[in-house]
Amino acid sequence: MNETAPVQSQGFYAEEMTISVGPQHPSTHGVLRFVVKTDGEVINEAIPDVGYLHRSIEKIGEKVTWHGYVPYTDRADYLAAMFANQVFCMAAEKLAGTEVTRRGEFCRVIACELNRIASHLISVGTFGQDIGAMTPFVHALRERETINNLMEEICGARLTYNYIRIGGVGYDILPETCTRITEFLDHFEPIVDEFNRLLSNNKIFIERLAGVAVISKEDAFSYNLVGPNLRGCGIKWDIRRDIPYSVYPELEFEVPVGTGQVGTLGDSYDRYWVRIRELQESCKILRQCLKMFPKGPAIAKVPRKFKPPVGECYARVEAPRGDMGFYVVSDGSEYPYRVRIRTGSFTAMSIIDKLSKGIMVADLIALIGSLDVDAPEIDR
Amino acid sequence: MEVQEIYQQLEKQFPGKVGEFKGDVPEPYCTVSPEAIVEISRFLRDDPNLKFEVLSDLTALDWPKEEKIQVVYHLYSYSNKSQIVLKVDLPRDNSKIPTLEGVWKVANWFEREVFDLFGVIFEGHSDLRRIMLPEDWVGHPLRKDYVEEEEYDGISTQRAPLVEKLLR
Amino acid sequence: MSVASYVKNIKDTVTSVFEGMTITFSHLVRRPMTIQYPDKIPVPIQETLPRRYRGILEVDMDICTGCLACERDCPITCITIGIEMDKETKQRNFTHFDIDICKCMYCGLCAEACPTGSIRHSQEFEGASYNPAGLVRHFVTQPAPLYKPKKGGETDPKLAEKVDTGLKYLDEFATPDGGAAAEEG
Amino acid sequence: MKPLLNSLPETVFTTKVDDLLNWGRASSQWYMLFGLACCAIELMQTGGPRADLDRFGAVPRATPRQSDLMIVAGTLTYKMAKRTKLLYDQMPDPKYVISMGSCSNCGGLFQLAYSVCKGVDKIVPVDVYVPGCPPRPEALTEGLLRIQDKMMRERWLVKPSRPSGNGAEA
Amino acid sequence: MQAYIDQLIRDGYFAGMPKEVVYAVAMVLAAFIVLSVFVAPLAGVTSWLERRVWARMQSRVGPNRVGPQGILQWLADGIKNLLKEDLIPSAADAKLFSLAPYVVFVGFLCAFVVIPFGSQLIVADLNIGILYILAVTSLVVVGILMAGWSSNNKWSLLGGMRSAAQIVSYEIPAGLSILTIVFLAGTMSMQGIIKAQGWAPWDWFLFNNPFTFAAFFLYFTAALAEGNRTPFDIPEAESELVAGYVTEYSGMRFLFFFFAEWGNLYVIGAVATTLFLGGWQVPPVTSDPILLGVLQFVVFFLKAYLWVFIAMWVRATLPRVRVDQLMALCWKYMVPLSFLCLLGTICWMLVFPKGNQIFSVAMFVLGLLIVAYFFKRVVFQIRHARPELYFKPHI
Repeated sequence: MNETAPVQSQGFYAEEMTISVGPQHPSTHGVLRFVVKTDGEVINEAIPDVGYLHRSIEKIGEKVTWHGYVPYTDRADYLAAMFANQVFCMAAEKLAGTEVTRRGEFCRVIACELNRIASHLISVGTFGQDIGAMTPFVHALRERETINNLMEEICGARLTYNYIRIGGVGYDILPETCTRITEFLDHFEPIVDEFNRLLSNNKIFIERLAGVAVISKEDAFSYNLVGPNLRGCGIKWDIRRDIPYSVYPELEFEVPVGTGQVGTLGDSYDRYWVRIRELQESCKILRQCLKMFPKGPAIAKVPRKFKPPVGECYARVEAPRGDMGFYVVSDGSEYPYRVRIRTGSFTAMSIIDKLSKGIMVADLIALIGSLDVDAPEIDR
Repeated sequence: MEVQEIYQQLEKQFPGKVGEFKGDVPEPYCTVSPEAIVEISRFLRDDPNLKFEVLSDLTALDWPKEEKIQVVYHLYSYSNKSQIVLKVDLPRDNSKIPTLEGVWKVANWFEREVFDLFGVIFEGHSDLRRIMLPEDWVGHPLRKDYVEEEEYDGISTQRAPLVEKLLR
Repeated sequence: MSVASYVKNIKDTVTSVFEGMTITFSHLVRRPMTIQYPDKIPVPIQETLPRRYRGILEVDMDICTGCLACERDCPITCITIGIEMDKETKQRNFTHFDIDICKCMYCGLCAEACPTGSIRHSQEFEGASYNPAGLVRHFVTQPAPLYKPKKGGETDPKLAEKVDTGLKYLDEFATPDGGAAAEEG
Repeated sequence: MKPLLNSLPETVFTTKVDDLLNWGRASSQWYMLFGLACCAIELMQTGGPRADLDRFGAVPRATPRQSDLMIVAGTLTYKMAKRTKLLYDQMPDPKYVISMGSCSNCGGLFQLAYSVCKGVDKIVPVDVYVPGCPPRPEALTEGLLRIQDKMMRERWLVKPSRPSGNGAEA
Repeated sequence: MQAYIDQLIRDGYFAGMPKEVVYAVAMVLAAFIVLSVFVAPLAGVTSWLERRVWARMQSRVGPNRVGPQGILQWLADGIKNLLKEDLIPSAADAKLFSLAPYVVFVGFLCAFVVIPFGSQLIVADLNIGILYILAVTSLVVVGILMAGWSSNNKWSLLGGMRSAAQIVSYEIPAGLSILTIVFLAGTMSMQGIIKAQGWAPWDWFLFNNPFTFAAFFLYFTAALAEGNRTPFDIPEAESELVAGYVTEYSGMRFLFFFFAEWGNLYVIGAVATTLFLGGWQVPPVTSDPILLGVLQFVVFFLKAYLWVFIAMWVRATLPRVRVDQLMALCWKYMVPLSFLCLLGTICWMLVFPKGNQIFSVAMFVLGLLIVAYFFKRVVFQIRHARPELYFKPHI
């Protein structure tokens, strides 16, 4: 079916095989495609082919109102919808100079950190599944189900939240929900340990990941990796800490970085481990937020016909897949002039071509999983 | 370091290549000329004081009224925690600009995306193909004057809305 | 590879596999969390969902003022409302009020805009249909008059109950002046 | 098998056999892992511990050759449309399609998008439309039950009194 | 088998029937019973049980709608697959493609010939029984390779190649571990090996000496690899190779692979039971041949099924190894270790020609201690995860 080209390798006459991985493949995390050229099990080249989920969310931004665009940002990254909501609203507020109420900021942080846990759970769960462990994946889904329930109580939806609005949040977090979040945290923290005992400490799992697909610091900069992928290379950079937004400066949390504990610094295991540590850090942040939760209105007064002044701005937050930026341009009308979404997965995807040379087919799957690329974020 | 100072340094280094500076907006930016973009970005990356390690975003804006396409570069420095925005104005009908691939690898994909959606041609790019849309797609949809085709590949792009049909 | 690391590898493998197997076995004796929809559950799922849950849209036509706020606020125009004036009685009537739940994205923006809380997301989610036309909800079967909110509260007890339900639903949304929910907390 | 298809008169025996065959098919619907977008996460959750599609004998299969049911979960773009058709063609008959969520029902919220196919039924025949954006796991389960109902009504041996569903022409 | 029928005739169960007729009827009946009453439901029920066990380990319920607790799930799967369109991809080599499932099926079915379900319940007690099993189960690899090659699909091809490399390498540690027992028992006949052991656990070869104890786990690991089970399921690795060598198979043909996979699981358990766990040996409680036969069958079945369960359990727990790691594990760890076991057992036999009863009992106690520690950990896991805070739907 596909053309085969003869290649000379190590004195043997071998034929290069071209395999198309995806777009429908169990471990491409959505609809991604790789054109993989292999010599037996060893990959010579894996060329990513994206765009199968290009939903023109940026173009739609020019056709709907500022308020009406918030539900669309949900779909820009469905695993971390809350962050996309937040960063779009931050950009709009920056343009219009709207102040967010204090309770609104706390609601946002609580919802975002819950969402971060949910997103990382999918990430580490599917990663385990890619490596072949089915049970940890389902256990992660089980914990996520509880978060979905909490989200239902907070904002009424399980996945596409449309919770954060310009000026604050759409729904207030009720006291009984706060109690349930605390209950969830009490339950969840031991579960992370159990997850580690089941998967992270497993010798086979470690062997599969240690020293695989190592990313150097220079590459991380050049390819502009962000979020856990960047921190996995040992670079301590977290927007929550370094370019503080919302109420994060008041909260205490650590920024976990990769240490190369089982193999080389910057390998797949480091990136995985950073995510596991971030789960624990998010729990810490949530507990602090619930303790400091102030009273007051959850949303500021924003006109129904929202018309920010002419101008442009770039807002960024630390999403589960790293630096998520919205670049919005306003021409003073009811509709945005241009919305640009800059996501972590897009840049992470572009590095796969470079990293895939010389690894095995099974490692490619591990590499995709460890970078935690997410199709909607790439294609938008 | 303030953005103002960076701009002054740039102007000193590349006289005539750097245009006006807008400092009184939420996101200060300066315009640069297309032929100097590679040098300027390399300077910004390598200068030990500036150290803009990453290209965090590269996109474009279409201004049909002013007959121009703006390519926008967002540079970020982890060391100084500072951001600079560079803009390059290009004509709409024949927009060409040198590629930044040699400076930051990530520019490869960003530029492909801008090529795909805006039709800006990046000269010297190693692999300038469509990235988001199918190869046989017609037009560059993020341009303001883009009109959707009636059908693509035998699939109609329209759908009669259910609720309006029931009106009649 | 030294003998020590060789032995350590074997030891690590055996102990970590053993540990993993204790965990999976412990799950074998724990209770599964499955909710056995649709039959083996004590109460229907709809009743267990929170009031904020954004299910399929429903409209209480008795308290709809016909202000068209929801139609305007919907980003994808999945609501269409027709109102016409009855020439004889000077009464404005609904001719149709259709919601295309096939297209709806369940964002809640229409419910937020409603002044009386007549359009709201219900807890209903079952709506599978064999054809897309079956997914359109018609709320007006015959021309019905618009609701006019009375000053000083509703007098008709039947309608008052409905207005109350609608306002309670609206309370779920955050408002700039705080709202009842925030003051409790 | 072919000459027997839909040729026998309706007797107690043939209808019982038909019921048995339909029961077998309805109780074992292997669905293809075909997540396109947001709904794929809910599809995953449906297979997960809370809703657990495995209760109905529905398990995910990675390859279209072994699947009976295609759950189109998410937004279908034009770039993906051709491949969806290919995957559908690769499935052996009798096969069924559930359109999950607004996007695959009719394009949903992407009405204004230039790259989104307005409904998967423009590409492949759809048996059941499940509303929701995304539908919660129970809603998808309900869709599966509707497919089961449809299967149980189909006839294999008995000569249909009126034209029956697509499964019979298999 | 023949001896058993002879005894039945002597006891007067078939009075008045010619001997040959009894033999013929018994053989046909045995074959039919083995195939349709035992193997097919066994594989089916095993697949159902695996799904249930797996689901419970994942906090789910698993198939429970079809028949009582879903036990007829396999029947529904079977009916469904029979009704599916018979599909041969146009690019495939049609003859090999349609032949492959039968080769795999025959490969595992032949193993049932020498599996001793009871002291009399065996189709043929070959004097090279264990060697025969090794030989016929290797036929499976031919089938898999055929399936992988003829599908003309790159995933299938990769899966087939992986499987071939894997099965061929893992024959060696498996063979060496088996050889340990053959040395101890002094025979290759399955019945002979069982008769060399006793009903009491300390009379089993498992607890004979530390080397056989290790050899048992080596054998089980190697057998998992040969049966393409997790953590060695790389030929059909779902997340990498879509479905590996069965990618292009559908309907009836896929059903055969399906059968072979779960049937094979039982063969693994049965061989492990025969070699290490005393087979059908039961305490001398009765002398009625039929009652004894039933008792032996039950004991053998349970012992074998325990290992089927453990294989399921392992599958639910472990991630998958990579191809090169699989080979490294085989050649760097398992082959040397199984050699060590073989040599150790030989030395043990020289030191204790008659075996060492006290040591065996000590080994048995050690085994019990491991099991006790295991349950201690399980209790710890349950307490630590705080199940009282488990998910509950809304108030």
